[in-house]
Amino acid sequence: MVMEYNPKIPTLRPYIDPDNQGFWDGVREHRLVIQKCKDCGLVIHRPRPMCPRCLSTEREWTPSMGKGVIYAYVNVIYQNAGYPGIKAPYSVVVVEITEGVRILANLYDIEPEGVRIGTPVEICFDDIADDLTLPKFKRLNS
Amino acid sequence: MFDEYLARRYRTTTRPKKEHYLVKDSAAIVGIGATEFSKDSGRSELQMVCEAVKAAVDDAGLQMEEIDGFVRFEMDYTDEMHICSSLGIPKLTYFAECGWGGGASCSTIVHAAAAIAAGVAECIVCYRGMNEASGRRYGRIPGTPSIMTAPRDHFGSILPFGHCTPPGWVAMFASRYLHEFDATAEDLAWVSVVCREHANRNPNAIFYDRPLTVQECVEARMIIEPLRLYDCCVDTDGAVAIIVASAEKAKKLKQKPAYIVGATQGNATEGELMTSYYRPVISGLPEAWYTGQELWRVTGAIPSDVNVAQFYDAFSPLIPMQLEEYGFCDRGKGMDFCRGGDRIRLGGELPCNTSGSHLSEAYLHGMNLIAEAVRQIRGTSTAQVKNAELSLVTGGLGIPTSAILLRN
Amino acid sequence: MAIDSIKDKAAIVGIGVVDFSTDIGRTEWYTACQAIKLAAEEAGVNIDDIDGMVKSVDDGPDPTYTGKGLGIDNLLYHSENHWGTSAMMNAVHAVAGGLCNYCVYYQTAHRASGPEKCISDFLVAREFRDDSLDMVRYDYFSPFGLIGEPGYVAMMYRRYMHETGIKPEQLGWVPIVASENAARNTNAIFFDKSITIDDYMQSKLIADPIRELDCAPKVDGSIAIVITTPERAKALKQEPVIINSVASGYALEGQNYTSYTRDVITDLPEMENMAKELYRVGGMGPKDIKVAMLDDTFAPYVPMQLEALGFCGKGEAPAFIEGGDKIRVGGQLPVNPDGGEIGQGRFITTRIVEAVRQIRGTSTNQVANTDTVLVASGAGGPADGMICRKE
Amino acid sequence: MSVEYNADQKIPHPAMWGVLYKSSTPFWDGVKEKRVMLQRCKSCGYWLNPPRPMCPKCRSQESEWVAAKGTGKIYSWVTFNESPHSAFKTPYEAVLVELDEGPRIVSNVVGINSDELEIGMPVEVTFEDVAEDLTLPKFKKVG
Repeated sequence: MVMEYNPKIPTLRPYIDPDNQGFWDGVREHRLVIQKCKDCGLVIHRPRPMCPRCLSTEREWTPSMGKGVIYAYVNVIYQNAGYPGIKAPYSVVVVEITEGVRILANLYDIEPEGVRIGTPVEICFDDIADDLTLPKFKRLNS
Repeated sequence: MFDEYLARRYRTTTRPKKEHYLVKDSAAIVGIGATEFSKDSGRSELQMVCEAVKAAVDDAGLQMEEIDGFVRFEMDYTDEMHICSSLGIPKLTYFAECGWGGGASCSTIVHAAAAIAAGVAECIVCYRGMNEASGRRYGRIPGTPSIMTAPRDHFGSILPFGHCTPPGWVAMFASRYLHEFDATAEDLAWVSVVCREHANRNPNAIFYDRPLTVQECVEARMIIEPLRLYDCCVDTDGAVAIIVASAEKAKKLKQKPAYIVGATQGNATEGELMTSYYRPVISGLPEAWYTGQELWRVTGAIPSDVNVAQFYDAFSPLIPMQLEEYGFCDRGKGMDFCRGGDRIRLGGELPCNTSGSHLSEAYLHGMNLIAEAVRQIRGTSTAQVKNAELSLVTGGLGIPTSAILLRN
Repeated sequence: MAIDSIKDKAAIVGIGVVDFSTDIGRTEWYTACQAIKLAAEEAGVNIDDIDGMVKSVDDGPDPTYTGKGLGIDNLLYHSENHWGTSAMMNAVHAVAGGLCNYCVYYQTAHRASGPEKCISDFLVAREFRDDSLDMVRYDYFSPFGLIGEPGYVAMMYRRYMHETGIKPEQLGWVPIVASENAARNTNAIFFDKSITIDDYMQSKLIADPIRELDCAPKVDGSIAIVITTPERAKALKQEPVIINSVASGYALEGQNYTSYTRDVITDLPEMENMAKELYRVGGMGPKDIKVAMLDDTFAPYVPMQLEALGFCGKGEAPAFIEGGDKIRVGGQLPVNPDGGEIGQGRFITTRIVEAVRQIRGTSTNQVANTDTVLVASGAGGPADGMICRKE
Repeated sequence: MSVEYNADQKIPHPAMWGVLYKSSTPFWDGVKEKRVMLQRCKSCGYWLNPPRPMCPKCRSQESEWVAAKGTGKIYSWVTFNESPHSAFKTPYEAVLVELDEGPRIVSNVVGINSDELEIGMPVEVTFEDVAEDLTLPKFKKVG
């Protein structure tokens, strides 16, 4: 089941600023990159300006395989509780990847009924529009 | 795989000394006022707030000129200047705001009590007015993201995935909570059923005349899995105003004062606006845990002393989660505490949400819970707990939160 | 066990200033964390000991995001205030009331390079606001083109010129003295030498009678201030600056910059109410103040504040500021020795930083033996103020 | 001189926002019928300007909307040489008119150029259709 986007109601774009620029550039090139602190090596997601452990502002983007398991999920069934531009039902998942960080995204090829916590998944990238590419997760080695 | 610094650690070393906590017993809630709760108020939020403040001032037996402070929700669309121009309040020496939506409910009382303890003001109004049902519904689509950059970056990370409404945000925590403690939808149903029982005794509640059974809950329409229709709060038009005054002044006023024993706030790192999925454990609410630890520390009370509690229940899973975080039962035992409803019903071990609260009375960001807690202390509640000495109220979840403890 | 007043119950122990520029090239989250790190280092406070955060609503990321950026867990107190630096009051209550040990007040505003910031400016779409103050502006002022704060202030200032007879040549001395002071202040980037009265007269009348030089330019910057109790301040690195008193002021029929429906629209009743409370709590009077840090987001408010705060009689302000001698460093009452907002850009917390530096004696434009400084903010709307003094 | 508008731009107007229960709706309905409506408290006659739900003097909630005569004096004005909104061509004036009944409203002038403007100058209201769905109350010289 591939998610259907209603072109008349355009999907809202991510807000790109100097802190999360690296992540979304990677997504546009179909690469998953995670923020890593150059001084203490802490790998952390939702990019931020400073490493919360050693407060250094030197950071780099390490590529990630994007393999992991579904840690938590929601299935939007009632259309008014979701985004009108995306046809319900669709699911939103938080996946814990092997690097030890979690990523929020949609599912690519798993039906909402078939979503279970613990299902192994891997990253894939969906070009929805020419200026919008979103990370998604599909079943591992499918 | 998660770094130890992220593990939940409770700061024991540099807490302020207990005897320095001036807020204890230095202020009291002396007035509560509310409009009717409806699905279409037919008037502006400003008008409802003015009516609620006027009702609260009459309830407390005060004069409008005696009000010298205002605390509002940052999300509220009415400014205190506009309200004072409508109510003719000549002088304010204190006005503050609290952020974080529902989490601000009890922190308005924290600000008011701190200002009164510091001798800056005598009578402070805390209010919330919402046209959620007829006007703009928060979270339908957040529309233009707010202009501060950090939340923009936050909205930008969830909206493209269609994850854009509070039921979805809380359902993610609930999906993990139900999974880890293998609870079922039927367990959740007991929470909504008990709240509805209490609402059926409260004529102001929206669902006053509509009973609810566990069967109806389990078969209700699915909103966002795992939350069904009756697991979500009832959107409401209405306004509530609470007046906090100094303890000496409270003694001289019309109503029996509800003294503020403690009022605390809690905030945990790695947090976001209701989407803090990046912590080691997301089946718990660290903000609520910190708030509770600080509340018991500064008040000297322990959870078993509490006679009645109003937990913030925008969605039903939040009540069992808070029972664990505030120390009423062990981790993971929240569902068992609620199963069957006997322990949280009127007459049970800890009567909860005795006015029907958000699930059945009205959703006014926690202010109607504070009003109910005050009624319990005064003895005028429609679901009155016998000799209620200590009444607890908690603030919104998934965000920095707050809690207050009232006594008679 | 309430206390009767917050006199001398809090102290400023650390300030952190991130370089001011017009294109800072970093996010507000970045500079907020940076400023707090600098302030904590200067105060000698461990970042983990910070357990309170307050800020102005418009400026900067929420305490949760700043706490997340700095890895601060379990903030005991957080608050935001809409108007000016009134969040300082919350910080003083929190510290004096024992709600937290070290409270940080931070402001981060990238108005020059960042997205349109001002909430009440019409340019930001406001379709979800119900019947609030800002809706009054859009319902009644915007169809007629009265939009933007310079326009709001100009409407009032026209009436002020009519009633007090102030001349542009007299008001010009406020930006002139500001440029003199800013030239000596390394953090002020808008003036490297003083302007003359002719430069001021040729400045563009963007909203007649308000000139471009009357308005504080947009700037990017970030400032953090660490506040704690005087007892705890003794053990820290810097000489503590005691907060003698803090107050807020409000008056009927008030709006932010647009209180046109009052009988007299050319005075600042909010500032007068705040000043009464400030002097009462602190036990001080206008005579005891050595340096005044006034709100000069718009120049006409400086003479109005001199009258409202009691530094000169009603109607004497135009003469007081003429020639600039009384408000210069070394004059009767030095005003904004750091160049104020006209010199450094629109950033209200620069006043508190300069007050701390004046009392510590480390200012670039030091006034001799300063022991008390008054800081006032929120001219034209709800006012707030603070008096700090040497220990 | 009177205000000129850029044709392609939309003049900001409260009806642009679908906000319910606005307190300014009676004012703009009155403008459609070529009258300046003002809100007044029923019990004590205090002018509620800007409109609000309650009277600050006697705190009654009953208010009434009264048509003003439309004559008044210029209380203050601003000449915009830099336009804050793309719909307005510079330079233009926004004036604050004190109506004879007492309350003051913001408006524009018609047929009065900026050097003629002075404080206290008597003016009277005229209605100008600035767009197909928008008429605005403006003020011109008396007589």
